[in-house]
Amino acid sequence: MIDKSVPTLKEAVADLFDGAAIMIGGFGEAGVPAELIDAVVDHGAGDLTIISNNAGTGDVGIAALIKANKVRKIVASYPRMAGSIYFEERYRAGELELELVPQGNMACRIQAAGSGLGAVFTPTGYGTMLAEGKETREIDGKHYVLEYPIHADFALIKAYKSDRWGNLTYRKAARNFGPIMAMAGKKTIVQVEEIDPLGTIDPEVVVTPGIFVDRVVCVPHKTKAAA
Amino acid sequence: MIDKSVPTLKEAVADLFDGAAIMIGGFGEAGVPAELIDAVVDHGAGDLTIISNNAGTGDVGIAALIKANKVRKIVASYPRMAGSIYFEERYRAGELELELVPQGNMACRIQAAGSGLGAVFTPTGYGTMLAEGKETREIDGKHYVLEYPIHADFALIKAYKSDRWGNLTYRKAARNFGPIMAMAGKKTIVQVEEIDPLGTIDPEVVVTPGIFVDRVVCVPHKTKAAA
Amino acid sequence: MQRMSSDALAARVAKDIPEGAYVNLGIGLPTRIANYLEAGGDYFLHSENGILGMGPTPPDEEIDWDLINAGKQPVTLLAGGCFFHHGDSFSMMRGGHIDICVLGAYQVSEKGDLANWHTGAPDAIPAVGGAMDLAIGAKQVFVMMNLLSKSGESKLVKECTYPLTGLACVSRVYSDLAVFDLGPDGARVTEMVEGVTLDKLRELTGLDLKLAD
Amino acid sequence: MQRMSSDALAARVAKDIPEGAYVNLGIGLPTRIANYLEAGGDYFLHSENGILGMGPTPPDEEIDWDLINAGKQPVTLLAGGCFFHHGDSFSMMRGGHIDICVLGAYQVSEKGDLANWHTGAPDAIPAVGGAMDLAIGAKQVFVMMNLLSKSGESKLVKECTYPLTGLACVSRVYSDLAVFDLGPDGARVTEMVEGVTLDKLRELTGLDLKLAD
Repeated sequence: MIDKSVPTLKEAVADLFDGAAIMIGGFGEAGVPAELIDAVVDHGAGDLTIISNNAGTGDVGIAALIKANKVRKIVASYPRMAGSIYFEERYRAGELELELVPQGNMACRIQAAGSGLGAVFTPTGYGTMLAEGKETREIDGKHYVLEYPIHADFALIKAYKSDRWGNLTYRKAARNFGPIMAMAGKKTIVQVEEIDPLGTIDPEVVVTPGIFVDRVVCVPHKTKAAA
Repeated sequence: MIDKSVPTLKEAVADLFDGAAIMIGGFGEAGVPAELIDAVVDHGAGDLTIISNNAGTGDVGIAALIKANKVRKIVASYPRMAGSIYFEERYRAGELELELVPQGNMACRIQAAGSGLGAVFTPTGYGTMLAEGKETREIDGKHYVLEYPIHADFALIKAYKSDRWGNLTYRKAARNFGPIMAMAGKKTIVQVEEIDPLGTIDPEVVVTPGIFVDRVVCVPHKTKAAA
Repeated sequence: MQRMSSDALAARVAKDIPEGAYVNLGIGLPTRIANYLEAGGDYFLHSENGILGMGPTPPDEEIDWDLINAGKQPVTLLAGGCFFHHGDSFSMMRGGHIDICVLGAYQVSEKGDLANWHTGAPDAIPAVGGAMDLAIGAKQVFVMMNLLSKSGESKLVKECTYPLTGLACVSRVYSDLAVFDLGPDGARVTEMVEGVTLDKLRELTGLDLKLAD
Repeated sequence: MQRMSSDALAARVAKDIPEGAYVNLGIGLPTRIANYLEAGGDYFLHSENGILGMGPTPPDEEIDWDLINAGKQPVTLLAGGCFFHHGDSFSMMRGGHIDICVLGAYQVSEKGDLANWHTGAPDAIPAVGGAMDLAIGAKQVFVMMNLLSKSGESKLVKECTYPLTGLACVSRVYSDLAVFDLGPDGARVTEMVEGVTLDKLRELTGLDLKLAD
């Protein structure tokens, strides 16, 4: 019997290692696997490359990783949000490398990694400083930039429901980067609100098939106060 | 009020034209929009390029289009099935051009068209006769072939349920090429078994968002005798 | 010379958005356009974080932090709306499926180049988000802005001096003083606020503006 | 010299598929392997037309023509199975998510080149299906075949003469006479059917075969 669920957050991230590249899902706070990130902080692995749309705010999540000096490089489209103090501080001090990627190129480079493509010609960013030094090509009268896959050793994502085979559904706009990062991570680790018996998730509504999922840990939903 | 449903198959395909490139969904017989293809035959447009995994069998579907001499070119991965007599006949007579594409390259070229990518480097087919004359590149020690998007003037697909905004769900393995062709067709025309009131399809389970759908026509399910 | 208020400008842009359009309204002022779309009409608002059919801001007690827009503000979903992942969402943009995108700008060139993501300040921490994807993907990209910056310089320019977001991507600028169609031949004025003249606009922008036919 | 039957060969391949593996069984003989996977174990069968968790053939009265495998035969879905579109399905293959793929072959070279889609006959109507995607995508590609063709020629060869499906993609060949590991240094024999010798295999194949360590 295959059961991808693990009982604790600690076990879920046990095989992280120094120097790992880690994708972290979420857009703003929706879909951020907050408890898994806490477990990464507790684990203590350092010299990390973090691939995530945002770079965290305040003292929690990715910001806590940065504060603890565990992050060498960030690949993001929008690292700077109100309250991204630790990111700003380390970046200005030259202690944190930033690869700034247009959000849609980030999405399609993650998809290229998950889909086994070697590179893609995308129109986004052509003629801008984010394409400087990159190969370009005119195809059918339109200009494109060659972009390479973003691979990761781990993908940490938050979903809604799972079963023991790792089939996932998501909740509203918390879906965002989850499904594509699940496909791109060499190991994909998921926190879910519920783990349901096999066969109770309708096969038509599975968003991420279990083939893309290595480990699932249940973190029940906490009601969040309105900001 | 926007209502993408049209009352008849004839109206659904009214704007086809000679020389059009048409994607047709389906794998084997699952997901083949049979009644829409009949409507294409009735419409009479010719000199067509058909992009479809198979080339039809017997006297129906794509085979009927070929029999009626309406097809100039087929883009397919597996045109030859038992009973593909008209395809074989016209192909051998040199009256039908065939572009043979590995099935996964067909899928990712259709996705590239729907996603606005200019070209992709795919590993499939490298070193084979289906990559002859194509640009290749070694990336991180692996060999890739450069493949271009497959665009289409129309995509004809079969789905299960729709609403008046064109949101679609599919049924089992009849999903196959439907969602990706819907994204690639300049005009996407869908036959569905039911058109349900807006809001009755759970927003989490929509497989093809209505943005990819131009017209929907209801063709109730006929019970099919086992073959 | 009377300037249009932001709300009047939002209402003006809304007039050019037909029912049935798939529309992405950029973060900031453009989101206000939603308030002026014809009541009862079917308009499809897209948010790049994976929503089609976005509805208005919910009352406080119905806020769901899993249902936010690209500006990270709580929104609602209309009946007939749906969710999808970031890959599909940006395919909608890059693939030309969005009819109209309305963005703010630091500068727009008369040929339609857009600068709206980076002030060019050497110590600025860069953040681009979906700006470049939105700029190049929609069938039509509209910019909504005040014609002059706070310091009085024209934001409609011959060539952008700020870092570019996209090349030749903006088709129309709705400003507080006039509406401009942009293209390879430069900017053409299609509407002016009462009291504004072509000469005045030429003076303010320093451009060889023409009236649209 | 005793040859393994197709069923015995299917059972032999099944022994090397661990529980929990994501497996694509090619059209034809390889589909028979499913019958020999350990009963009660969780094996994930993938079908490139958009199914994971494929179950056995249904009884006639439960046939659903919307639920077919890549060979267009009716199948069932296990509890925990799911459906997805062709894009995602081939991403599973091309992206290296399938652990094992078992294919038939016309020829396999000692370095692992595969020829299984085209006989090379000049008047043949070509059809490739998913063969090339399967050949290059899975973590391990196994070939299951009789060692000799009907006319008695070895199908394990120095260089394929039939049109290739993929280069250096096959890691192991399960044949009716022996099992071979393939790689840049050529083919190594890991198992032989009773009564078969290394010399006999060398004679049949014309290859400088070695025994595995």
